[in-house]
Amino acid sequence: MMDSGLLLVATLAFPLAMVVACLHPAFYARILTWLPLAAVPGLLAALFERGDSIVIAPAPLRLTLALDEVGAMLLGGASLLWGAAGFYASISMCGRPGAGRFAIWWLLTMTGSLGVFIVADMTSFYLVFSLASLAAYGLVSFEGTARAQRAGFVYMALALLGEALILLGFVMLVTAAPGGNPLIRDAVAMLPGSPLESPAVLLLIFGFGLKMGLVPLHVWMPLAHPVAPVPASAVLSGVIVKAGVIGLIRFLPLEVPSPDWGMALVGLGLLTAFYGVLVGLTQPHAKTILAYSTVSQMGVVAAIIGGGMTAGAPHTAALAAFYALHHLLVKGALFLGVGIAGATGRRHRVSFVLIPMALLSLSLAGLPFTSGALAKLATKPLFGDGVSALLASLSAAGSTMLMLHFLGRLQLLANDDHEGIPQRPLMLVWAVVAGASFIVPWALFANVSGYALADAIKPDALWAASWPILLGATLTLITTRFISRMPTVPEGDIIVVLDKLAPLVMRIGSGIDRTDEVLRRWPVASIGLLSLAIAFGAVLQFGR
Amino acid sequence: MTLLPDLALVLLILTAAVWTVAVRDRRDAVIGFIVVGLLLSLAWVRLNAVDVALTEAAIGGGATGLLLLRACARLVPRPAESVLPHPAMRILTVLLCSAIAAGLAAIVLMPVEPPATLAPEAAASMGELGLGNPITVVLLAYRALDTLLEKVVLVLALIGVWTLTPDQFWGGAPASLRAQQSSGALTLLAQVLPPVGVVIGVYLIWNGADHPGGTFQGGTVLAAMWLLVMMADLREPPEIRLHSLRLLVILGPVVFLVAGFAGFWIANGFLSYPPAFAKPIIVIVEAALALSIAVILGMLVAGPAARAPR
Amino acid sequence: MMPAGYATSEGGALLVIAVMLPIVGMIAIFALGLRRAERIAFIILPGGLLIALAIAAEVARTGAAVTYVLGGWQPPLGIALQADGLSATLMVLTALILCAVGLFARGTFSTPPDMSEARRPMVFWTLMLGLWSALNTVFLGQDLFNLFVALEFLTFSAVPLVCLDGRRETVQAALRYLLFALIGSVFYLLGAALLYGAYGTLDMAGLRLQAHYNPATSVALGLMIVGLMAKAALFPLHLWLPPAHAGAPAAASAVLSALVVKAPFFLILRLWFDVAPQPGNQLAAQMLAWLGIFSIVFCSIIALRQVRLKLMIAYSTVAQIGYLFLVFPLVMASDAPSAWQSIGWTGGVLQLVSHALAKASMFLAAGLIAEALGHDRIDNLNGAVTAVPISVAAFGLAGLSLMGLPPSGGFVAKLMLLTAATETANWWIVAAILVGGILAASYVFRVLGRAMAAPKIGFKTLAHIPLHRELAVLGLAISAVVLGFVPLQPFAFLGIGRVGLP
Amino acid sequence: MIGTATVYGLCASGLVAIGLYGLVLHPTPLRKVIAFNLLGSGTFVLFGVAARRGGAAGFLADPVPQAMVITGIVVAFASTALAVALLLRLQETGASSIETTPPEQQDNGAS
Repeated sequence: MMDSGLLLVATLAFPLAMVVACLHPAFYARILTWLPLAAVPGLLAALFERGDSIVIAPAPLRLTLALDEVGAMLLGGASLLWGAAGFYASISMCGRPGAGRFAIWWLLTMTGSLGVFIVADMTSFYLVFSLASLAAYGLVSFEGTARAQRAGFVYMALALLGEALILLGFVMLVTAAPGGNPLIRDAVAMLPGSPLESPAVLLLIFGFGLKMGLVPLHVWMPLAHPVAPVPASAVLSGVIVKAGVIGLIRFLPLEVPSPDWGMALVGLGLLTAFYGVLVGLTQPHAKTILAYSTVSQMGVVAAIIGGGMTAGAPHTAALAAFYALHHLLVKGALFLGVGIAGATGRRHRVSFVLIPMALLSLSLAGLPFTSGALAKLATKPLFGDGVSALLASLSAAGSTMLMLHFLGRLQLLANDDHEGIPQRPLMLVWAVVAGASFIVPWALFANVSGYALADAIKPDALWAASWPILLGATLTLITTRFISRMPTVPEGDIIVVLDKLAPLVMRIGSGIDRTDEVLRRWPVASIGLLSLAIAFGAVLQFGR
Repeated sequence: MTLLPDLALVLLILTAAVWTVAVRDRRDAVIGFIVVGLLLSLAWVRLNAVDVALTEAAIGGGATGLLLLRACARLVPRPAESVLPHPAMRILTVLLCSAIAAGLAAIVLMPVEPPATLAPEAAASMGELGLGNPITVVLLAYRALDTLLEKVVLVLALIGVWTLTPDQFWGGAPASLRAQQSSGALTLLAQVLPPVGVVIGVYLIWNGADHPGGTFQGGTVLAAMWLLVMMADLREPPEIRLHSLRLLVILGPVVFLVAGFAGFWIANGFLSYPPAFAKPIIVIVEAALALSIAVILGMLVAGPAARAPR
Repeated sequence: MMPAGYATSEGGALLVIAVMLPIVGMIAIFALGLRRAERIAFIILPGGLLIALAIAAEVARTGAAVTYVLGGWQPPLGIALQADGLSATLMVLTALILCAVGLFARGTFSTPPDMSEARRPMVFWTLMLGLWSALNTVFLGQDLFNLFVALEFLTFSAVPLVCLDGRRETVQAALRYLLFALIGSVFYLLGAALLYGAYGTLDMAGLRLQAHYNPATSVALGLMIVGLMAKAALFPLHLWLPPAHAGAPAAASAVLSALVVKAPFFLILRLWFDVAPQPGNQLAAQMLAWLGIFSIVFCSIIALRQVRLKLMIAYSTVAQIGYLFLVFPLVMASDAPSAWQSIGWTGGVLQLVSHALAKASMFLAAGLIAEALGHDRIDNLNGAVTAVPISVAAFGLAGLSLMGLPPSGGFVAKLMLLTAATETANWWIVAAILVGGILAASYVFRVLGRAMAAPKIGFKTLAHIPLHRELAVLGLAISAVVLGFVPLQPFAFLGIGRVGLP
Repeated sequence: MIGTATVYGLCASGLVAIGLYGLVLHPTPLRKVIAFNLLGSGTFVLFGVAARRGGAAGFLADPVPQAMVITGIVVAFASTALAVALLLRLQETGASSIETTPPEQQDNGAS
């Protein structure tokens, strides 16, 4: 069984089977209980099926699943978080109206989001990517409030735009590699030098960048991530955004040096990294700050990929995935932690919330001995020694500021009951994710980065990790008063500009309605018919 | 041979057509249309198409005219026929219609040489069937499928008309066809004419195998007689649920279908006739079709049921 | 000079039966009708499906078109019926959809026990069968006049279905539909008259050999193709479709939207590739595609703005018809050895088929939702998922295909069209396909979002829907999804019996 | 040289134009139906012209298009009957034209 790839199939089939089983009312009523189990095959696959592949349908369909090192890392982390968050949801969502609906969206989203790490052919990738994107709508808009509906709408609009961009990018890729449904790597291998290379790469960067929240396509993220229930926020911000990361990793020709595209991506990534910090600093809500932090961190990942692409570095994919894995676990733990913080009274504040959350937060900034430090150390060579390396370090300082701001706002969330403590299972599952976020990267570090573990605790490495944090902390001290007086930027920042366009869109819409009404009048339509007949006849006769 | 009479006829037709479209009162328009229909029959004679002329007179002018007149009578009279469209729109429409007409005219004025025709092929195969009227041969042999489908279309049209029956009247009889001012003349006519008409109709059908005339013309004459009787109030239209009525409606298509399928066994396949029996089969089919056509035409003019079944 | 191209092939009689069987059923219902309408229909439905499958199998087995020469009279004097790969595909599609719709309608149009005969069942089942025969004739006909009769046959079956319930809007819609379709028919017939005057034949194969560019051909094709466009409701000639398709009973809407509007498109396809002089006219093909583009974008936006579910689906039909018209320039510009081996051709046919399945399912689902909730206002669909879960699921699955999301036939079709458009650098078509997909997703999700929302207080289900009806709907939706697992390559079957292009 | 057939061909073109005009612009359904019949007649005459020109092999005219016209006339009659039934029914339901104004849009006015 270990070699056959059956676990890979089960990764996708098991949650789908659960969805189908929901047609049975008895199972549907108890679906929440089973939610954590859904991710188990994925986790097992990540542990035991590395390097396996299985062809579900032979050529010309070529539906293929395969698990490489990169996929295994992300699949493992993602399954862990999905499972943990599922467990969290099975408790926190229990008894809420619509819980069954929530579970179905959850399972569908999960299938897609795990799928992107293990599919090897183009069509399947598009399939699971779309599934993850579109089913997540159900999680985003679940609460049904006006805020959730707006977030759902914006999310959907941009997700569909992303789908369209990616589809066209794929088509351009495939025209270079003839023959139905090629494997991703075959198609990508054909790309360099094909006439459609530039538009294809551009479309893919935009399409996947949108999913990662690269500026200016990030607007949906600060709306969508915070509005969902806590466990859903955790997976949205932790896992779903990684679909964009894996997309860039899989579809960009990373091993062929392409300085132009690489530098462009570095630029875009760093811009996003700082932009996310700056806007995030003005946000009052803890979950929104976390969402902006995700924007910022995904910028860093994009910059990492861009840096690797510039030089055609061989391990770019694995390093980017390593960084993504670190962010996945940490961000998942942070979002779950927000839920814990909300349930904890003043009395247990420090021990239950503040200390672990501070560690997790600063891990994002690269605090020594945390996974963040490892991730930053491992990816450092990709930035070279120039300006981009400096900027990358400075972005860590930015992250420090943002996360300190987050910790400050987190203080405002508390259970009214002074003695209140969260339910024990919730604490447990949170601890598991938080613990994993520390331990797993340590376990993988040496393999992925080529460094020895000892390298991570050498003084110069420690210093390199520490100074941005010290800088960030200092800056925070200096600017606190200033920041607190800054006006709050609305969630989704530049989406506000688009909001201004809404009346215009409505006007265009009703204009189209009126046009249609006129066109559907009998004389107008029949005059149209006569004109078309004349025009068409004339074109046939004279238009050769 | 001079073109003068043709030109005059065409001029008359076009004038009547323009009047039909332009006149304000809809009853006048219907009259205009009937006139066009009659003039067109003449035109068909001039085009060497006596069969078509008969059909046009019987159905194009006659039955359609009757149908439209009846519609006129049943429509609520309204003072003005409604607003005229914007002048710009009218000019545009005139231009577009003229352009289409010009296109057609241009093609008419550029005939191909030698003329495209299937007449030789039609003539070559006629001998096999022993019928004298090429139109009948085309309709019931060469292109029998078209004719069969067109009969089915008639049945469908009847179903379509019946669909418009309000549910409570389903199965009942259509509204009476009684003329508004029932006159003694009409009654007299309705008593005298039908026997003659029926004879003419039967003659047309029988004759159609070899000479101009045929199913439609005959069927239409029969229908006309029936309608006359109904209009003179000597008979009410039958209830649409009547079994006999239904059977008469489908008689033609069924006989045609049976003849068609019989071809699989007695000849070379669907809708083919064994040469020895071609003529009798075709005549039987025609007779059945004519009967059905008469009933369908009559019921189409009578319209959907308007009374609850008794 | 005339081609002696037609010879009755072995399974040829099947074609006759395919056309005549529904007519026999129709006549039987009309004559014996009374209480037996549904029972007779349920004898004919599986029979017709078997015939269609047999024809497809015969085409696949012989690798050539199946032909029947009626009465042994050679065209152009006589009439021939012919099934190639494409027609066989469409016949099977028609049979499948009609069977599903029949299952859906089962019980809803049956005669009440206290009546010997009721209007609705009698009319519904006879017209359904008439429609079937007409569609088969359209798919099989080789003679332009025979096809005219078939088109009229189709119109006469379709129009009364629209006003089956006799409400004012539906009668109005039916009359509009009839009158506009009649202009289309007359245009078609005018074109046929011109072609006959020019070539002395209306047989497609004969015309194909003779046709060349001259005024008669151009005017004739212009009139015919535009007349058919009116019947296919391509923008801006769609005035009749939304009220007609939205007003008909769900079972009828499904057939009208899924199949009836495809018949004129099929004839345009045949006129363009089988009759028009070759090589085709690029500019005219572009013109067709542009109308398609307008259809897609314009009508998708209007669909998005509809208040009523059925009207939304009807506008979506107009938009989806637009995709079909993208085929012309894509196929012509393809560098495949023949048109039938191009990805654009396969994509176009697949779009036709998957839209038919998806749209039928969607209309039926909408019908059940309306029955259960008592209305079809989109903003008020809350709770539909609790009332008719299977229907909402079917709507969602069918929606996948309309949106062009995987896995679905619509996705594969759009992917193929997109690939063809990219390969031939038709960037406007690329843009239209993508924008159309986004808009379709928006209107489908708008409905799904509502239907899956929690029911409002005081919500109650008006009618209990029998399971077989919901399953018929789901079956259609699943077929549309399953089509998404076909390979992304041109299918050889769709090229069987087609004449190769130079 | 203009022959008889050509004269009637021009007549057919004229009938088509007149019929189309009425069909496009007449607001009431009955007048549209009448116009449709004129249009149809024009089309049939066009077939008649082809038939007359194609007279050969002992026939004064080609019988095939003539037979088509006969079929066409019957179909046109069936259309007329259906249309008339529809428009009468439409009147019974209280409407008189086929221009629809959807209820929800009535207030923004059909000009």
